[in-house]
Amino acid sequence: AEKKVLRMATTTSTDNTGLLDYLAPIFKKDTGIELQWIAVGTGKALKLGQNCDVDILMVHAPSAEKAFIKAGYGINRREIMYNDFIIVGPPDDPAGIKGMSATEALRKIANQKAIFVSRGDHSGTHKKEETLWKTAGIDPNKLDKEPWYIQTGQGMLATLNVASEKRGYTLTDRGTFIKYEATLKGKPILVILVEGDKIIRNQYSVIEINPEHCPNVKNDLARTFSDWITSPKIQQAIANFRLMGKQLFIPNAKTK
Amino acid sequence: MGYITEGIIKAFELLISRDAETYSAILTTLKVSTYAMTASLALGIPLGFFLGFLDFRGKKLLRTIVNTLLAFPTVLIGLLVYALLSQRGPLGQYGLLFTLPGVAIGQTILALPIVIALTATAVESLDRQLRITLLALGANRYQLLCTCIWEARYGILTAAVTAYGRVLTEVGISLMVGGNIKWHTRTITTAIALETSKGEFAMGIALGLVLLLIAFVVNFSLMYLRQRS
Amino acid sequence: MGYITEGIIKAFELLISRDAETYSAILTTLKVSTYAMTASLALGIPLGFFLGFLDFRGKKLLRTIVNTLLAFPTVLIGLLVYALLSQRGPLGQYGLLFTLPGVAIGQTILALPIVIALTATAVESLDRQLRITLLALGANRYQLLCTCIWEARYGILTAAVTAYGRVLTEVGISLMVGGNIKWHTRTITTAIALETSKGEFAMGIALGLVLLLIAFVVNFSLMYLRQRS
Amino acid sequence: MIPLYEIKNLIHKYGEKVALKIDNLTISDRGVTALLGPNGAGKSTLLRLLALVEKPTQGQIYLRGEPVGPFCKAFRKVTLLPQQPYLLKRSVFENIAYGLKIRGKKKNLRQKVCEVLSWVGLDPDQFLHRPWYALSGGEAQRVALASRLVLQPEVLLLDEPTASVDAKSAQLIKEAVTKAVSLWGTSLIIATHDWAWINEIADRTLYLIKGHVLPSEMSNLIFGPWTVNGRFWEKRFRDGQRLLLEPPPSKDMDIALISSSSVEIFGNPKPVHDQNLLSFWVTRLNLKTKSGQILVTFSLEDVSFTLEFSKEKFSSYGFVPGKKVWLSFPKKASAWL
Amino acid sequence: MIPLYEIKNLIHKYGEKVALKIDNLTISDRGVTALLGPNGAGKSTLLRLLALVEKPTQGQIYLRGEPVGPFCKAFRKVTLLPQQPYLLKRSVFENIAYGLKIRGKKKNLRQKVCEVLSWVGLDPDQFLHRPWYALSGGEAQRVALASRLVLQPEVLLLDEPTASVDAKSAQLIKEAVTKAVSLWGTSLIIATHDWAWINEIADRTLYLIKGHVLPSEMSNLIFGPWTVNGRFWEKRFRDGQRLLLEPPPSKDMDIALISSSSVEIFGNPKPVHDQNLLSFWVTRLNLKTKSGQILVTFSLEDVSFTLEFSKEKFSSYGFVPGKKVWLSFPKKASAWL
Ligand SMILES: Nc1ncnc2c1ncn2[C@@H]1O[C@H](COP(=O)(O)OP(=O)(O)OP(=O)(O)O)[C@@H](O)[C@H]1O
Ligand SMILES: Nc1ncnc2c1ncn2[C@@H]1O[C@H](COP(=O)(O)OP(=O)(O)OP(=O)(O)O)[C@@H](O)[C@H]1O
Ligand SMILES: [Mg+2]
Ligand SMILES: [Mg+2]
Repeated sequence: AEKKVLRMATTTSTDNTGLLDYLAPIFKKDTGIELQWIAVGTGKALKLGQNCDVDILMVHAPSAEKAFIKAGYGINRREIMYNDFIIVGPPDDPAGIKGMSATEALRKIANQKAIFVSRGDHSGTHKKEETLWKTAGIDPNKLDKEPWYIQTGQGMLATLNVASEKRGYTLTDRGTFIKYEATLKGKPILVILVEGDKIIRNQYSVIEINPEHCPNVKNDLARTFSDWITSPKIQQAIANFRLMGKQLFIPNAKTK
Repeated sequence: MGYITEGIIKAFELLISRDAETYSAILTTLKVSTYAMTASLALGIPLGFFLGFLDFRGKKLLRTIVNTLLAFPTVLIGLLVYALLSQRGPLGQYGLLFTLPGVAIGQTILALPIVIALTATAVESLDRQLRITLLALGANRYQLLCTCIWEARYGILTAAVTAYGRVLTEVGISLMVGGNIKWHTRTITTAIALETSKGEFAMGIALGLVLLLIAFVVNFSLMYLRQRS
Repeated sequence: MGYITEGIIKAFELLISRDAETYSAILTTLKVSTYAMTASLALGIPLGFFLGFLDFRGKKLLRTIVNTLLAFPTVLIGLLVYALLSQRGPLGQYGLLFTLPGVAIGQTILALPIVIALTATAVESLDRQLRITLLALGANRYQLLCTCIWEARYGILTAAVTAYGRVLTEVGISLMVGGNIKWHTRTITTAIALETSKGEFAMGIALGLVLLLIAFVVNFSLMYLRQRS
Repeated sequence: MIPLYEIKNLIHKYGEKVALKIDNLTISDRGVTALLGPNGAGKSTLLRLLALVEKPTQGQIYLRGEPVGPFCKAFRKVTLLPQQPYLLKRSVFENIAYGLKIRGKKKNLRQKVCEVLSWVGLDPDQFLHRPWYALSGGEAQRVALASRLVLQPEVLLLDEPTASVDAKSAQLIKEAVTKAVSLWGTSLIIATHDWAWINEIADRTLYLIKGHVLPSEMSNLIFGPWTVNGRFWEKRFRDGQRLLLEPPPSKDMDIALISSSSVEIFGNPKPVHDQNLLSFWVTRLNLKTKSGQILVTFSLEDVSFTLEFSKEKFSSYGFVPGKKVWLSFPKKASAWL
Repeated sequence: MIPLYEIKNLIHKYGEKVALKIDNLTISDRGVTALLGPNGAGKSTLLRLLALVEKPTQGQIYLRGEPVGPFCKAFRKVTLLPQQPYLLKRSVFENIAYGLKIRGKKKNLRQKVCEVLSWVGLDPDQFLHRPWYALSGGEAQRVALASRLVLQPEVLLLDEPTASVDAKSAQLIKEAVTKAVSLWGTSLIIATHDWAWINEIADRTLYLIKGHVLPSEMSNLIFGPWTVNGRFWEKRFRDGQRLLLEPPPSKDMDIALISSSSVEIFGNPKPVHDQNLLSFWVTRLNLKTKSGQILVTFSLEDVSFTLEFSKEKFSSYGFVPGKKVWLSFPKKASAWL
């Protein structure tokens, strides 16, 4: 029998944290389908979907996702889990934002012209950051040439590295930060300063590629995956996933 | 600095413990670079020969273009090949996207200008007497080609080695066209890129050293062959 | 496929509208590649000359090592240079991380093996009579070096052009050491990488074409110079 | 009989410079044709064209009646030994075997190669496996010749084959080449400056100068510089003697040709009306082995006349090197170049 | 007087092969020294060592009493024209000016270059700006010579300078070289196969063979193959004549040297006790311009003896090319190689 292969485009965070390495064997055992994933930026993941080169997407940029579905490229978006964003910075906290809400903290940083490192890559994290600036009453487009506002155009980890070298603040997802802490063997140059604010929740969803738009996609396999990952058993498995002993993702799929 | 020594140790560990992921990436790297080198040498050496050997109008411009293509960014090649091989691209039906042959196509495009430009230079630096001698000895066009290439073999070997280094180390095409799919299209360089983006610098260095080791083995064998001939 | 034509159009738009971001990236690219090429030619041509000209024990092994370094992955170079220049690295105090000179150091390491290997091959393919002739005419060691390099100029030009292509298109070092910081260390290639990861393929292609255009202008000027000499 | 080569309206240019211009020339089959002429006369150029390794800028060459050119059917019948023999970067054996290999004649390769090596006087045991660079100038030249001989060519074109070869090897080359002529009926065309050798082996001589072929009768050349003296051009010698000639038809000609048949020889100065009369020294006597004729060279500073004598006539003159004689010839050159 | 060169215990090897072995040799200052010898004798090797472009494997060379080697102080006084003249990939002007430029002598560059160009018989107007590849074989050789002459060297080493040069140009080169000797007191050492030319200009002759220097007295060589005949080695000629010699002291020697002084000449066969007696032909007569002596070459197939005669002695013999004479010489060679 022909090997059943499901191709997924996903954001780097799900890959980098090891979640997919953890889930893929279970999926194979449960359904006999092999999961192959391409870990790229959210923008590129959506583009791969639009070009019919993958069967399913797992991304975390709700507004872009909605636009994607509206354009007819995807169907059946289902939220599966979230983790949260945090604002990190140098331990001596020069701008004094520790314990503030996210928007307050950003406003303070801008006022103090303390160094803030942005991913600037239109990723889910970057889009979230832009929303936060807007909520804080600051037009993110105007920050572009501010000397204290550094755009790396790279992944989260590279951005964390820049932030630590430049002694700046940055917005990061918790998963990557746990990895970052781990690689520095517990002597992080950056520490968590803002966390737990509801506004900085990072919602992940799966979207099947629209078979009407892409006749060659394996929608049956995609649907199987989508059903599988929202099933209570797998939702529990996600909750059990640990990185460096810490839970990373909180499952929140709505059962049908 | 710590992770450099750590990386060196890890490189040995990976090789000695026959780490499955590493060996899969090594195999993938060897496969895809072999395809790409075979194709680019088969096409590039004759083309380079003609460019270096023949005199024709527009030759200088052609050389300039080939030299320009030495600066063909891998990301651009990756994008173009992706555009061709994508489901919605003209070659989409062959399903080459996210496969090794697909990557090899891109790497061939990358290596080709190097092979052509360096072969042309090697052939140009041949003695002008060679042509006369070969014709005088009765070589036909094909034999002329083969013998000139053989006489320029050291230069062409350098061309091949340079192109090989380029193919072995490129990331842009492998990522874009291959998709860096674990166990399938993950090469050593894309693995390094991944490990680095994960912050696993020691692992990145370890894999980098493995890649250099492969290059050394290949070059050492070539040197040995060259010495024997 | 659509975004290829879109990319071509966009490339013109960027250039004609004098798009500030693009022009900043072009300038950065030119600056950093100029530093890197100057350094690697200044070091690499004499070293390549010695490798190709002199006979000494271990020469073959040394050449093999240089050839191996042609396959030095940019990500690895990036990591090593990062480790050196990082705040916690041995050269941290000079603050070269995320600066253009820092990137140029990495690119010099990348270009050096290419310049050395290709210069050595060019010098090796010089006539054995040349040495005798120059000594007979009374050249001292330094004049011997200069004249041999001049006689091998076409080969060395190819070396430079190949190295330039490599430096111009590399991403790994610029990302890792330069940090791809907008308005500061963002080069065209890192910009392409960014645009691609954003899914802005047309923009990636446009920038790639801009890079090729730069390479073409540089190569065309070189061809013109070569023709005049 | 069909001539070996026929050349019609041939012009060969390097860039704008005309290196060769031959309106009509036939070279007959069999035997040895010698090609003489000063540096830059176009000898090598002509040989390259005859060897079909280059295409003339204009005009056509016929080989045994067939129009020919590079890569044509007849192309492998002809082989050339260029002036600077170039060896392939291989061993001596591979160099000599190359021509046979590309013809697919791989039988008895080793034996054939050894045979021609010994023809040119190189010991196969010592030389067979030498790399190309481990040869002296003359050895390299002989290896290059061997790699031509092994092909048993119908036409063998040699460009200065004895230039850097010692007397002993020149002798061997001569023998090898003579063997080729007699064994395989090879036709030979040789460009050389080695008069003595030419005299021994050539059946006919072509004289090239400034890209033109001279009439085949033996001619003597007088080079400038010239000064104008009334209606004559004058060449003055250091010993005070003067030579007068009517000026050439065109300004850019400056080499006078004096045909041998117009030269008369006297033991004593005997004024001849309207002729040049100059004292020369006998400097060289050469035996033409093929015909038994004797060539005598008379020199006056940079002017040399070479005349041919039968044995009888020669003894009647009693020429001895160092003897002073008087030569007379007309004040009108037989031609100018 | 201090000799120009002194060579002590010199050995030069290529790999394992000894190409040159000279225990002791002095070359005196001023004038022209000729270097003769068959192909592969080591002439070019010796010239390269004397030119200080290579270091001998062993031993020491002294130039005017000073030990010398590559890049030593005296190194620019000496210049060599190699056997295959190599031109830099530049114009003719740049080629000739190169040596002056690297010496920092940039005054009157153009004038100096034009002067030596005309010395070697090349018209500056035509040749000054030619690129290196647009030259015929002989023209390239003459440009290479000019680039040596322009340096006004103290010692000029020439390796086959007239090999591919026509008679007229050989004459010019001879004149140029003579000019150098007389104008600047340049010492000349020339390797060549051109006997006639050597006879005209050489003050002394060194004969090299198989890497050894022969005693300076003129010697004649007899090459093998030899067959054994009783206690003698025999060389048999096609006309039935036989030459017998006592075998050499060592097996690997196969070239016999017969010193000229041991040869006697007879008009008729006159049996001489315990000597070889063979009939030869007179094949060549040459005037030695410097001394007025006459060189006569006697040949029997591949054996040639060259003997020197004064004018008087010569006329008493009445040698004519083609004349048959009988030569006798001992059955013991003066040396073997
Ligand atoms: N590639 C070239 N470009 C321009 N001119 C050339 C080229 N090759 C030869 N010539 C010129 O053409 C003429 C004929 O050259 P050719 O080599 O045929 O002379 P040659 O008779 O063989 O002389 P030599 O006895 O010196 O070898 C010469 O004046 C030479 O300068
Ligand atoms: N690079 C080399 N490697 C090995 N052997 C060499 C090398 N160069 C020359 N030889 C050998 O050394 C010997 C002397 O060579 P050399 O060139 O000095 O001879 P030569 O007297 O100049 O001869 P010719 O008249 O042919 O030029 C020859 O037997 C030659 O084969
Ligand atoms: Mg010639
Ligand atoms: Mg020699």
